[in-house]
Amino acid sequence: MAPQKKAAAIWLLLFLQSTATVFSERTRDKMYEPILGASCFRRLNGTHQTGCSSTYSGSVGVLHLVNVDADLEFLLNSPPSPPYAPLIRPHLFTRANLLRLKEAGPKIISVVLLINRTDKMKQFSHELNCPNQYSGLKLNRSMSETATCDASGNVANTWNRWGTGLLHEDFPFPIYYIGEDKDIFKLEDCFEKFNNFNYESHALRSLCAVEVKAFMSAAVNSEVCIRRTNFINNLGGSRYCDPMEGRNVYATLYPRNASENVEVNVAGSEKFIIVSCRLDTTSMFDGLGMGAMGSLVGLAILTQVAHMLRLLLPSPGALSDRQRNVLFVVFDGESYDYIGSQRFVYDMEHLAFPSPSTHTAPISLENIEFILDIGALDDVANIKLHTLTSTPLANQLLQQLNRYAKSPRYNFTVNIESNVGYHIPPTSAQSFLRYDPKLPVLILNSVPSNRYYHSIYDDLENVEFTYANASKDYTTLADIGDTANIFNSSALQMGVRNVSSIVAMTLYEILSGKQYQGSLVANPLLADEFFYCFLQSSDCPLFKAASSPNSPAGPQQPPMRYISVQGGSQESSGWTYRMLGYLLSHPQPAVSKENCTQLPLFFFAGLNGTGECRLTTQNYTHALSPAFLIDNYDWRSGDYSTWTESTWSLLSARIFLRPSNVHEITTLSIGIVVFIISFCLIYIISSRWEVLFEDVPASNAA
Amino acid sequence: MDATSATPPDADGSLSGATERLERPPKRQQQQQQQQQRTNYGTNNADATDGAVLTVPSVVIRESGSRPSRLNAGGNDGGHSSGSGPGPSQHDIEEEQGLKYGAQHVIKLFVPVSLCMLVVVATINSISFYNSTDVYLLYTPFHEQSPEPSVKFWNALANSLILMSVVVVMTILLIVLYKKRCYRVIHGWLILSSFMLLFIFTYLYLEELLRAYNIPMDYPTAVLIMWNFGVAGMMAIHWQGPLRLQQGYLIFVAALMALVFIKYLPEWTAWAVLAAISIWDLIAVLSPRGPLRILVETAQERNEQIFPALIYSSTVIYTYMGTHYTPEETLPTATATATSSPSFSNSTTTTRATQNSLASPEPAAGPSSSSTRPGNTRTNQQRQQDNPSAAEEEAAGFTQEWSANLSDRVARRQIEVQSTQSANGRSNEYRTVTAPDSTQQPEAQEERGIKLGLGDFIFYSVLVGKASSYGDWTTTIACFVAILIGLCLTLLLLAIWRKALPALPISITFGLIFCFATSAVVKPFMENLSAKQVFI
Amino acid sequence: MDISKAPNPRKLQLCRTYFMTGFALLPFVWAINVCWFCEEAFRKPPYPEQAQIKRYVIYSAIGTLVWTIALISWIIIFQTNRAAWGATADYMSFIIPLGSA
Amino acid sequence: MTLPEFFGCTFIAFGPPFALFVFSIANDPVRIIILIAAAFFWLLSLLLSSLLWFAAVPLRDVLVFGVVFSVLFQECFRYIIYRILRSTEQGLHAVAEDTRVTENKHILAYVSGLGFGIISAMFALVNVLADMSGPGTMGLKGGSEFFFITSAAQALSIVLLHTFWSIIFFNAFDTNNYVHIGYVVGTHLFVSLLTLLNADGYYWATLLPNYIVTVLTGAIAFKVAGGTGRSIKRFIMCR
Repeated sequence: MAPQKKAAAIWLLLFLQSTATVFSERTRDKMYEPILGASCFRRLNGTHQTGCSSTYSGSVGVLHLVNVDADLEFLLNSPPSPPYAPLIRPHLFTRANLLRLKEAGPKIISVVLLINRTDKMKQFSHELNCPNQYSGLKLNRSMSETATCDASGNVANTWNRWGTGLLHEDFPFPIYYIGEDKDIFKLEDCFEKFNNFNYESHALRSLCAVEVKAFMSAAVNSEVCIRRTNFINNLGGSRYCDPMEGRNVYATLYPRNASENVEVNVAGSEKFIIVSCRLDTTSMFDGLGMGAMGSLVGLAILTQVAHMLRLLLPSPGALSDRQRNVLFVVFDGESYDYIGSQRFVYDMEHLAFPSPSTHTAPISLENIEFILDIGALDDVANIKLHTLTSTPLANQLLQQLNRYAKSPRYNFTVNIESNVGYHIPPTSAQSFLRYDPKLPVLILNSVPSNRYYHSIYDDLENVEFTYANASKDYTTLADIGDTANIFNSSALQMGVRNVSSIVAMTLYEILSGKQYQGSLVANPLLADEFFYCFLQSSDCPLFKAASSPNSPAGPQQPPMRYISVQGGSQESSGWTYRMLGYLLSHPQPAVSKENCTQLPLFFFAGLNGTGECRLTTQNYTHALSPAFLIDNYDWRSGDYSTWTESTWSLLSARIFLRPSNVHEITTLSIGIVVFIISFCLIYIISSRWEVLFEDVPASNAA
Repeated sequence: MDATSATPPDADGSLSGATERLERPPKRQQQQQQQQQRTNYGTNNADATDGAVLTVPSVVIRESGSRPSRLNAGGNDGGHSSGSGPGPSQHDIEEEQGLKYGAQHVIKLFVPVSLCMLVVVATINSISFYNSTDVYLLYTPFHEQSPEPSVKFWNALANSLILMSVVVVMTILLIVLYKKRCYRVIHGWLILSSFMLLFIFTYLYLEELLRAYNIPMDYPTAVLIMWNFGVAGMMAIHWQGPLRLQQGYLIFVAALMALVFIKYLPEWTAWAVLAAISIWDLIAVLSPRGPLRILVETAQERNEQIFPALIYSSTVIYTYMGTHYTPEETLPTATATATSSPSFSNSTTTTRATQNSLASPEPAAGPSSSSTRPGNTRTNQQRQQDNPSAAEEEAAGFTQEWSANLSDRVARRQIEVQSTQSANGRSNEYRTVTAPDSTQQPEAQEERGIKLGLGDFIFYSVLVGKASSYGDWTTTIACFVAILIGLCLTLLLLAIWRKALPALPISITFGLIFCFATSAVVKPFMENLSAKQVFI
Repeated sequence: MDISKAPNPRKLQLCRTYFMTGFALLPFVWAINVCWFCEEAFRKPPYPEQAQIKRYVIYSAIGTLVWTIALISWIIIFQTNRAAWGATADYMSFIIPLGSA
Repeated sequence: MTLPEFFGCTFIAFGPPFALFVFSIANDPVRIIILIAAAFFWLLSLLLSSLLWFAAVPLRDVLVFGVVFSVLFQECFRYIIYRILRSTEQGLHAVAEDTRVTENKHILAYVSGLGFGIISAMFALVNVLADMSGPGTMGLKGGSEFFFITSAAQALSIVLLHTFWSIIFFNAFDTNNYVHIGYVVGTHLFVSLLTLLNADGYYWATLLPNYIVTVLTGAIAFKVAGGTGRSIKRFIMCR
């Protein structure tokens, strides 16, 4: 027994160690080379499908590097062996070119590859000239487009003058973005080696081709795909598309007192100042796009305002009116027809905000004192205060803002002007105004100067952010001069500091009824940490401090800020939730860690990682468009956002040599010929084999 | 011809001449034609005669060789068929005959087995649905989620133990029912199980097939197809239909079952179950107190003809004979034998009828009265030979759901061949039957059909399918060859021992060995070679 | 079973049963009937039941043909108009294709 | 999808063997069984050789080692088959449908050889074929686009060679003709080692000699099996 066992054990060991070492290469590994990148995918709204999809089995095209427009002409006019897959640089990725490729059709152009060669790139935005063109404020119900932006008129007056609107086009071919240099080299090298010579003989050669698999399940529009998804027509039902949904994050400056019978009484006398901004961004390609300038600056400012107010007004006691409170709301899915804010307004309208589970009285629109919406602050030095009509409130606010902005004491070099009228920016406020144009809504927005709005290039270069990594306490307010040595005055952090200080001071004045005299301003270090977390790595001090101790560190990538769908990564809303919670919460030294388990009490890691229990006020609301709640909603009405995202099985790309037809045909014909000949020959032989092997007995005489 | 093997054929040759003159000539010509169609080297005369002479004696060898032995056998041990030796010489001859039937029937089984495996492998490689286990059976509570191989191992072991215990329980239940003669229940379950396979699993299969190729289809069409397919299948399997159709349906059903196993059994559990099943098969069939053995013996005591439901057999002879002699009586017989029929519920009587129908021809048929008595014993023996399969069929009765299906597959897994005696019995009657015999010679071979339980089909296919699900074709081919060889050996043993044998152990053992060896050792070697285009 | 061995009345009975069964929306059974009894009906030397068998076989053949034509035309109609019919087509569908209208 | 390539290569490699199978094997059960048995024995030999290759970890990348030993193993198993078949000849004689199987011993040799050839060609080619059915062809990272067709041609030559070898081999042992035995083993080694050049893309340097060897071996096998120039003449004259 024993020796046998031993032998068996030895064999087993040998197998294990050697199977580990054995490297066996299938032929296909020599044929194919995977290419990493991000794919464009399909989104649908109530009437259209946008984005792109490959064919069911994957689209194959011959690589062709497009350096100048002439190359494109060549592909479109005289393709030697279509279909082709043009490698396009960003500066050629224009609406005109793409539409021409689209017209050429999948027979000529089967794949489009966008390579990350940003030299010569001046602007790159695929959003419409008028973002959320069909869901904004409308003068009267009849017109379908928003009154706040004129897409047909002068592009210079639109909110995204560089936008190509490609994000809202439907392409018959997949578009694949290759960011990594080594992958781009692979492609270019393959192109040079196999394709880029003797174009006449393309049809006769094996050419370097790319196969992109990005097949999208959904089609036509949200109505159809939602219907098909909900209709169980066989055993294994299949999902075609999912509605875009995320989570709005809100937090109050002061904890609201819990009231039991929430369903009956509206929060009668409570008055809320809503400070809002948007959480999400979007881009054409899956998992890319940070929306640094487009939406992150606003979020940074809101965060700092909240934090500063929390420090300046620690308790309601300091207020002129104790019933007042500030509600900070961060809306998700605003890039897609204001999903978050539409739902927020819808909930308020139906007294469903906050959700009964919070045991706090519902807030109706009557409780709102005014709404200060922080839009896209592309230029943090020149800000406009937008209002529909000039109201005393607006004037007063403007004057207060300007007082602090202009005050030599702080020398914030910020210029705030009023802008009254229908030309208001595409921000969350439009949802409120759309519900009731008379709502007291003020929008802080700057003249649009973002050339990369809603694109993969709206990143930290776009906002010229460099992480100072001062590793000092960022949770306190800073004195005016404090951080001058760390940041130069033009740095993003300083700009954010200025604006948020101004807003915070103004709100302080409004809330407390007395001017702000202190020398403390918002802390640019907080902005520094904030941007580092949201633009470079989730594994950052601020997020660490805002999460519970010894919770796993975030990934090295920045959080994805595309709204995505249910079950998608909602990390941005999650981080925002914790961060707001941390920055707005009140420490509870009395409470021990054990009792500090369920909300509103939360045990944060805190600045130095040694946990502390804090009383938090933040919460989520569901950011799912009401269109998906209302039964038999008219998808074409355009009342609410109807955006859905198609499902897909995999997104992948690989390059290989595509054999020429000639090669294939010759191989096949040779095979067939061999087959037939052998058949005939062997038939003849086997039918008359006795003749052939006549003297059989002789041979096996032995 | 060399001297050693010369003598017996000569002796037969003379005999054969006689018999030939009696009624062979038409058949012989027809035999020639067949040879011309089949083999292309039958043209010139020498060969033709050769072939014909060779075929006819091959009938007659049995006559001369085994009739006395049969008599003895009939006398000595009331037909306990286990080759109880008359003279050694005769024994040898019998063995040769056994081998001879083997040689033909091995192929008769290779084709369907290969077809079944082909269906499964093709499905596995084209429809990813059957490739991924996400839903689990009730009987495999451990899902092998943990990465730890040791944990997986224990999970697999536990799962397979549970499954096996279910199987055992069902089989014992089956014995009880069978002893209690609850044929109605048994048959009800039998119909139900095949109904499930033919409708529900086929529905699933169709759905996944269409989905895999993204082909739209409307419900009217789908329902019509399902309805037609299912009903035709029920008719062919449980009632009467063309033999080919029935066989095709049986193969398809087996393939479906195998696919279901592959789909719903966790990775390691599948392998464990394969091993366990083959061991269980060994025990159940061979051990003296093994349940299947008990079934067989009860069946023999009752002397019953039992229907081969859902068993793959190439034989239609009972039907033929029954119908030929006593049509009205043998309607049940026919159904009861060639295909399992509802009318089996009144089993005993019908089987009696069968007996009459089988025995009655003898006096009329036999060239000599001496052949009649043997004839009777023969038929009995033959019936006893059939019983194993019969018993297994009863097992089929139990299938309602998963376990049931499993159990009956397991219970039905057994090979069974008519002994030479019964074969001769038939060949004897043959002589008297002047049936329009365009297909008689093949028939003559088909009748002493080897029966292979669908369970064998299923588990062979599970093995090959599992192997192919790793995307390496060499492994698949290795498993395929190994299983076929195992089947060959089993049939060889069958021909030698003349007793019901379990078909799984050898094949599955070979299959498992080759599967793992190939995927672990041979695959890297071959891939290194074929990557460098080195041929060995 | 092997039909060529069955006695003639039995053949006739089988053939009739198959033919009758075919009326339960079972063209496939008719097709089987045709293939199965074709030989009996046309190639065999005549016997009394053959006439009827022949009739049944022919009728079954016609039935199969009609069914085939009907089914094919319906499939063509459905596939071509599926997109146009919208919701109705979806509710009629056993498999709705991915990624297309 | 280069299905054309796939089918082309499949036809090239497995067309002739398939024809052989259809016309000379398929209608005799005994031959089919022998064929599969031979395939099984080839598998055993492969298993042994790969075990050796596997166990000799340092020599893994030295393919020559593996090749040589696998060739030797194959020949050993060829011999084992020979012994088995010869010893079971009586049984076979009784079993056989038409006694030609046993009358003409070359049929046994031929069948088992074909079994060897088919299985080895399958093992060499089947995964390549499977990979071939994708959209691409060889040549992205080295390797010419003739990879597949040459592989198929090689496989075909291997099938034929194995068949011929077996005929020669069996007869050589019947007649104690050691030259022939040596020839078989030698050519087998030669061919297998020659294919090592394929890795560097010397396709013609390997294919041409291989086919020359194939034809040569075929001629020898033909002679051994009792064919003569006269018989060929008569064959062609169709008399």
